[in-house]
Amino acid sequence: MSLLDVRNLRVRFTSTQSVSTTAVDGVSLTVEAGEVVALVGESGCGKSATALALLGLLPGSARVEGEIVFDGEDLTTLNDRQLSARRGRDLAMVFQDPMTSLNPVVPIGVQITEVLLRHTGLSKAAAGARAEELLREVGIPDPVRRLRQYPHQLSGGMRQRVMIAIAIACGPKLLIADEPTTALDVTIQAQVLELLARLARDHGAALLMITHDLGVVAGLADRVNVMYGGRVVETASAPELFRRPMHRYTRGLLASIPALDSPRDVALTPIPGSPFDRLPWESGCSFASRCAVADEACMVPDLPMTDDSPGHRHRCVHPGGDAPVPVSVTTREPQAPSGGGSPEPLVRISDLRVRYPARRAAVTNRPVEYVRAVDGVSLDLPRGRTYGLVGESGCGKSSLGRALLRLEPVASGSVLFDGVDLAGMRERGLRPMRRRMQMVFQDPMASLNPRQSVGDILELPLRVHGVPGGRREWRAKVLRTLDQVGLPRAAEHRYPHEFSGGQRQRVGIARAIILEPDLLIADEPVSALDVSVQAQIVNLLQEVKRTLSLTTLLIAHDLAVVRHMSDTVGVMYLGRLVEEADSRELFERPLHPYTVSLMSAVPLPDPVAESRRERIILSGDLPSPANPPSGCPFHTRCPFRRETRCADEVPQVREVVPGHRVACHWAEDIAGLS
Amino acid sequence: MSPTTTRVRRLIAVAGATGLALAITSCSSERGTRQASAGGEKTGTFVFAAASEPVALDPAFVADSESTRVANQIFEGLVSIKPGTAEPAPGLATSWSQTDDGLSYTFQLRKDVKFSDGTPFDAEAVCFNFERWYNWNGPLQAENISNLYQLVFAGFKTSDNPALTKGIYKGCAAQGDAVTITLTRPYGSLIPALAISSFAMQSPTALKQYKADDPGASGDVRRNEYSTAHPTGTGPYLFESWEKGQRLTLRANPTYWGGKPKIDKIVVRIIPDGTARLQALQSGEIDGYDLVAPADVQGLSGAGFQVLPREPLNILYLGMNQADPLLADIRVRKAIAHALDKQAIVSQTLPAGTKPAEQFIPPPVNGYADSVATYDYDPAKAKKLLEEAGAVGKTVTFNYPTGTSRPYMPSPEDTFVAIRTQLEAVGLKVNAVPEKWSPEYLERIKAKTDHGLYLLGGTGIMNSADTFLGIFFGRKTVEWGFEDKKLFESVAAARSARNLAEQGEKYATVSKELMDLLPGIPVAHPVPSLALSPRITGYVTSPLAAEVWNTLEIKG
Amino acid sequence: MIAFVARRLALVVPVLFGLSLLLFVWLRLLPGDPARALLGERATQEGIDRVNHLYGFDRSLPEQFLLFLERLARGDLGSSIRTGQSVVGSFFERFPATVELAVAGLGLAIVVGIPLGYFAARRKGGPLDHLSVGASLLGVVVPVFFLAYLLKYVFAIRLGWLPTAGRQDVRLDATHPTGLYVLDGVLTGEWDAAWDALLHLILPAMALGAIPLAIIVRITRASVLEVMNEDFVRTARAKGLTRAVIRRRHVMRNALLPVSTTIGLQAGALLAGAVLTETVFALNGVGEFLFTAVNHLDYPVLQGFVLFIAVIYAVVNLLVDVSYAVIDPRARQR
Amino acid sequence: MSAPVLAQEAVPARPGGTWRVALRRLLRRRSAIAGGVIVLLFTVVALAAPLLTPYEPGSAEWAGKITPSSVPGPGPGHLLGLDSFGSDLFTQLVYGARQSLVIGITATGLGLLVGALVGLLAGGLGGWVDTLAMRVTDVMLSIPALLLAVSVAAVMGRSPVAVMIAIAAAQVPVFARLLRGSMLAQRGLDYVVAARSVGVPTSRIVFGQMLPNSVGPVIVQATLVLATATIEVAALSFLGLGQADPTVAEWGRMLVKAQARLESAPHLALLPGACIAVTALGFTLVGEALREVLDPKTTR
Repeated sequence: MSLLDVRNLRVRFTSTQSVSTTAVDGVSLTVEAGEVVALVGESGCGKSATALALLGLLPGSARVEGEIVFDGEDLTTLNDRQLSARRGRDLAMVFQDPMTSLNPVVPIGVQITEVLLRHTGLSKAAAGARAEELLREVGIPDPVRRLRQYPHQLSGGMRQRVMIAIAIACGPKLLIADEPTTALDVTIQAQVLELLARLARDHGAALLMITHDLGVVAGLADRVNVMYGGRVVETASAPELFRRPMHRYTRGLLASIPALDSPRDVALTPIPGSPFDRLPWESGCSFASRCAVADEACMVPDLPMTDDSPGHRHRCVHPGGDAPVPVSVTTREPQAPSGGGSPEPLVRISDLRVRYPARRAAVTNRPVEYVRAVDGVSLDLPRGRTYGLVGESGCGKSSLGRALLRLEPVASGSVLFDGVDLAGMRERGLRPMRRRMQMVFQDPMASLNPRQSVGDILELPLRVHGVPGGRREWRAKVLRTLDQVGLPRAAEHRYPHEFSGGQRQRVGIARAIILEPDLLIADEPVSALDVSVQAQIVNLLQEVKRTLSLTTLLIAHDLAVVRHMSDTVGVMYLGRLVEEADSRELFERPLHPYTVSLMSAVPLPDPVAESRRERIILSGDLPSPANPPSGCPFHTRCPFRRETRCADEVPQVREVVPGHRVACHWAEDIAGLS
Repeated sequence: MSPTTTRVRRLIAVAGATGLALAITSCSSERGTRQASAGGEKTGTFVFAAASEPVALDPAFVADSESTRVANQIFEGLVSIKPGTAEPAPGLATSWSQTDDGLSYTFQLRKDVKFSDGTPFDAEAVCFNFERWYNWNGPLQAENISNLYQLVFAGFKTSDNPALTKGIYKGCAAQGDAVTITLTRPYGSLIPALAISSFAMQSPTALKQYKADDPGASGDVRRNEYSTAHPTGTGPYLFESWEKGQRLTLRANPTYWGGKPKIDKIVVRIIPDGTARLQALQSGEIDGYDLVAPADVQGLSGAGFQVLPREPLNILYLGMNQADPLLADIRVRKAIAHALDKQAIVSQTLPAGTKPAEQFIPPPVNGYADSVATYDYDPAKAKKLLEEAGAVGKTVTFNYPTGTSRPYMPSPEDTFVAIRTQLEAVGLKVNAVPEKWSPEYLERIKAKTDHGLYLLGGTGIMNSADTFLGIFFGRKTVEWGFEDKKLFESVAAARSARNLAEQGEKYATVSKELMDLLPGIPVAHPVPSLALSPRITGYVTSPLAAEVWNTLEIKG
Repeated sequence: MIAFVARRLALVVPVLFGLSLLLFVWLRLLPGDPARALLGERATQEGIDRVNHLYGFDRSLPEQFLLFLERLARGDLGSSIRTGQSVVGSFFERFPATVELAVAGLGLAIVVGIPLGYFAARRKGGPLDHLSVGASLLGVVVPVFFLAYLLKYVFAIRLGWLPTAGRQDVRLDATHPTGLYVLDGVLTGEWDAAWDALLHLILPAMALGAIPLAIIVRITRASVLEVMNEDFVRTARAKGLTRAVIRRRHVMRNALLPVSTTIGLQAGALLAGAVLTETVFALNGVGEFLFTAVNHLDYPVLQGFVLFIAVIYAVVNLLVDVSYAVIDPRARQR
Repeated sequence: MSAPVLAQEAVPARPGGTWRVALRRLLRRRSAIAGGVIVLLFTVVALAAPLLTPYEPGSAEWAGKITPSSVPGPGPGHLLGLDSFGSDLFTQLVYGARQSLVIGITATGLGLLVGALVGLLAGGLGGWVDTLAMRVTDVMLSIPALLLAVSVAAVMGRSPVAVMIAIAAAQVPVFARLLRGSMLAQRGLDYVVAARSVGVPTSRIVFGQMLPNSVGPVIVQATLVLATATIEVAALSFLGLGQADPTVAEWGRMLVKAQARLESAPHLALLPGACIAVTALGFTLVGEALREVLDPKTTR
């Protein structure tokens, strides 16, 4: 008997208007004792609703049908009191966002001990001691002090460790982790994933891992369930699934994501359309509307699961079989330096510094302390090329991008744009320059004025810059640009909230290119989008860049995306540029210890590769940019740290190999090492 | 459990227990001894609601009705008021005589009277009081401090203000059981004036001991220690305590020369809101209050409460400012007089029992004329007069106060509406200018010339036409907007008549003249009334509102 | 924490200075002559001039302001034109009545409002919810003084259950060491006096508490609804905690944060409401005194009392901020 | 250039800007409908007052039927009887709607105008303008709103204009703060940054972009102030401030005046009291519903 056996689970939400939406539509899955099972899918596919249904945590408006047999007992037949006796003891859950999942006004010690006091017979003192032990187990230093602290005094990674400590406190049989690392930086994600897997193993608990990230799954799971549209569409052991994906959705997903080890010079194969915000699959395959090979046969109601091989089942009428996952045949044109062969870069940034007030005086309200967001960065953006800037949150990459456009005040340094220094310019003088440099933002919803129609949004730049031709010409230009970014012309009269995320980002790109600028800054252009949509936007950006011969600064935390799109890559850490090289060179031969660990932390969507490689897991958290460490900013976490120099001498950026600049005292040694 | 929540829970538990204990003890104490004694006290306590706090307890400095009411219980003057009337009667002086020239008054003093601090009441004490008033100087000569003294005696021994150096007081001579007061010139109203509580006799010992004329820490003589905590007189009640803003308590004077009052204790409680006073009486929380609103009279008496009317010693008039060219025309003034249906105004807006007025003084007052020119309600005549004056359809300004209630004018807004309707009926247009009573309205009428018709009046503080005609028409004022030297001289002559009879005659002439001049129209003498709980008996109202509560009894 | 309080206090001072300046200019703009208001209908011009001189109204405005500031620094706010009492003295004489009323009104609003708001949120859409939402709407739309009259009419006049006016039956010879009558009764062991004072407080507290009650119900309800949707409440449920613990530790402790801010803001409305309520119930508090002062253009009293009320308002909000910081560790750092 | 997309996504067929969406959401709320009906009814009554009653307001034509202790109740010719001045009560109530509407709208409009201007300058310009504006509003907010209104009304004397200005003045800091806060919140949003990056001049960003997105809370507040104004007029009347002419048909005054006859003619107080409450309720319901509809938390 399986530890958990979910049979034909259905979750429906009813609202007051008597319209009900089905979030989970007949999910069946099993988890064996001690097994690590993954549930993979994009947002809205029903994976979280499934997890919450297991624990009976859905809101009152939800109707749950089907059976959830856990440890021989159907949980759906229990009332809330009976269920609550099992929650936290037999089944425990780790949620996505550790910031919001911990009570901000209760010390974490209480939040840990309360679950112990509830489910174990421990005394208060014993529970306290156990909590201390648990914190130590999840790798939180100085647990006695931490127990008295509040969530906001802990870093994101620590908070998630606390959540894990709470989950494992009573030794549950099943641990459910719902996107446990999505809110974390990649180096922290690696730490937490490793911890989860180890603890589950140590405690003999089964782990149900819910995620959208196939990479996370590949290294961790024994078995994978892929969900789409409220159903499990494919289930197989992890190696089998990545080797022989059968369902067209699984295959599409794998094809659409760039990976650190995938070929670079090919376009991605996107899945068209966007994931449902409503579920229109009364009959047939839920993926049919986005599937290239869908036909009438896919429209059969209640498509059954098909056994492909033992343990590998799917729900596809046209399974992919053993054929390799298709990749597009369009190879990208070779990267020739464009821009008329001028050796002069379009943008030359020298010793740029950006700072924000961190603390203000009480009465005068004047800043007395600053965060050094960008702390003396120099770099060039060669004409017609894409410069990728990577780093974890808070490293200053976005500030650099915005300062370049003078959207943030520049504290010192210069930004030469085509020979003109933007840093000291007044806003009035800057305005004509703005026409030549544009930006694509991370959150497409926030970056579009909700009260303007798409037509107005796109027309505004033309109007502001007095582009000749008048309204008629402008409108024609707007329509042409809509074509260019792959939006229907009817979009002109629509408002931002009427579009899906991917479409909004197309509008954002349209706004950025309508003035035909020279420079495009794309700040995390795909990170807010669903996995299956990301590829569309990545391709669109590549396309646009090529047609308009744009110089691009791509700012992203996703190494795979940066690698895929960039010609040159810079790595930032705590406001400084630590490494810069040609993309191929950098990813093949990283020289800075930070880059090395960053790359090693990225999970690969390939269980074989994942199991083979050696990972460097960074210890500790990102230091505060308001109070950076002395010497090399990375020395507190560096696996290659040495006693001398690191802590007291700031390493300068220097060219170690031609075209490869690094800010590390020991770069040569590391080059030898790797 | 966190320490905070534990603490909170304990707190709640303690609070709950306290509440419970409180409820239990209060229930049980109802049968306890304290309640019984309180119950006993209840029958011996008379609770009266005042509309505002007394300004001061030293009667020499105050004229407001709430202060006076309390002072009347603590103090007595040489002259008192015959209960139920406005007539002067023997008080601390058993009898008095005056010389023919009206310059010397001799008072025979009551024997064996002591102030409540034990100081004997004698001729020296009387002279001490008179000399005290006469010797006031500096800030004590401010109009708001020694208002009534200035009105009656007209001046001090010394003053920076030349107008205040010509007083009528000359001297006081003690002769055993008698005292003689001499004046510099005759003043016809001296005897009724001495019944005013401002001229009540106070203990010289206490006055000295508590520095009654010293401004003290508050900088205001009305708030000094004597005036707030040690008022000492010969009256039937003794001052006990005053919790500012809340209540003032008096105790029966066991050694009162007229016998110990039947009620042990008096509590004066402050309830400014009229409706709240009414309701407090209805629910039995108080035993009485003054100035019942006309609208409440019927309801109260219907419910068994006593509503005691006072004989009105007041006048409500419609003034007509002759600075307004329209009103300067006597025909227009007469037309307006004929347009007024006083009886209707009375029945619509004034308390039951109110009589329409024909003169500027109320009938009981010395100086009321036998017959004067009258202007009957006659709209046709009014229209004719207006036509003659060419004033038909003209607009007349009508000023009236809002948000106030005076004893002579309980609801000016209602009165205004009633008069306006009548004026419009005869073809005048009315431009209504309502203003807040104080200070806007008073300023408009008293200090500015741009008013037209207006509502005003006055209440007598003594049985003398002085407080009506003397004040209203003694000199030129912007209020009336006319100058009539002959009239002013007649008033001055009446004022300084040698005795009451002579004064009465002279004022009667003035009153007659006035009704021919018609500077305004006397409208009514509204009846102020007082409401009492049915359990109170023996209350005798006074036209001067100068009731002394030693006659009261509490039933059951 | 001390630094936090100090910082907050430092922000209050300029506001109070600005306020005194504003008040000063403002009140001097008032039409009418306070001397006339004082001397009444039979005042003479000489008398008025003398009073004006006495109170310094005949000096230039800047001079008057400097004089005012100088006295303010000595804690002297002048004295009432009407009664001659010192403003500070009369404020503190009447303050206990207002404190008692405000505490009772707000206490009632809190004690009834928070549970009502909580249960309304828990049974969202149920009859209790509709009832409390409806009642809270009514509480806001009925003028305070009208409500006061209605309450008095029904409970004191028609039903006769409660006294109509005042703070205590004056026939009871209670002693008042603190001026807070209920507390006095408890302290001195005069239980009947305490009970009587409590009875006198009920109706005024209901009238005054109606608006804060309505607002507290609404904010609590909204806040509980919001907190119940928070991830950490889901976490608490996922831990299998009992309902009581979830409610107390996870829902209420967070939901009370916006409620406590609201309570602080209500303190102002409460003081303004006291002007109306105290008048109707003859409570002889600060509000009633202010009401009289408005009607008599008693400058020093108006000025002083409004200043005092602003100070109290500021202090209450400071206390709320401090209590906020006690509940919410995040606020301590700001 | 040909679209690189394989399949065009259908654009959802739900046209309309955010305002129209908000309106649609509003109309789905029962409380909003109820409030709307009240407000509409109230407006119609106010506008059509002369058609609803044959009498003039405040005429006191039947003063002869009044005595200090009794007023005639409902009867032929007088639907609700007479008031204490001898005017037709129904007429007074109907014309009272006019007064309330005029005072409410003017006061709110005035407060909104001045407050929004201050808020706009503070939020749009920032710097010392902002600091100054906020210090002044700090001072104003340190006095409870009603007291502020009382002080202003006392300065202005007794007239309807004074009441309007008093109520408006008490709301100025509220409106200013709201708009400023809302503008500041917008200032950090990406779409504003986007507009700057495109090169839109500051004034155009403030007026064309930030302002339209910031007015939501201000509109909600304005609706609620319409309710507050109705009540505050009554409170000011109670305190002896405000409209001085006692016969003018104004609910607050009628209510205050009728307190004196609460015993003998309670309907004189209850009817205007109910009118005030119901009108305030109407505006409050609409305002609350608007708040929920325009709240970004519920919009997304």
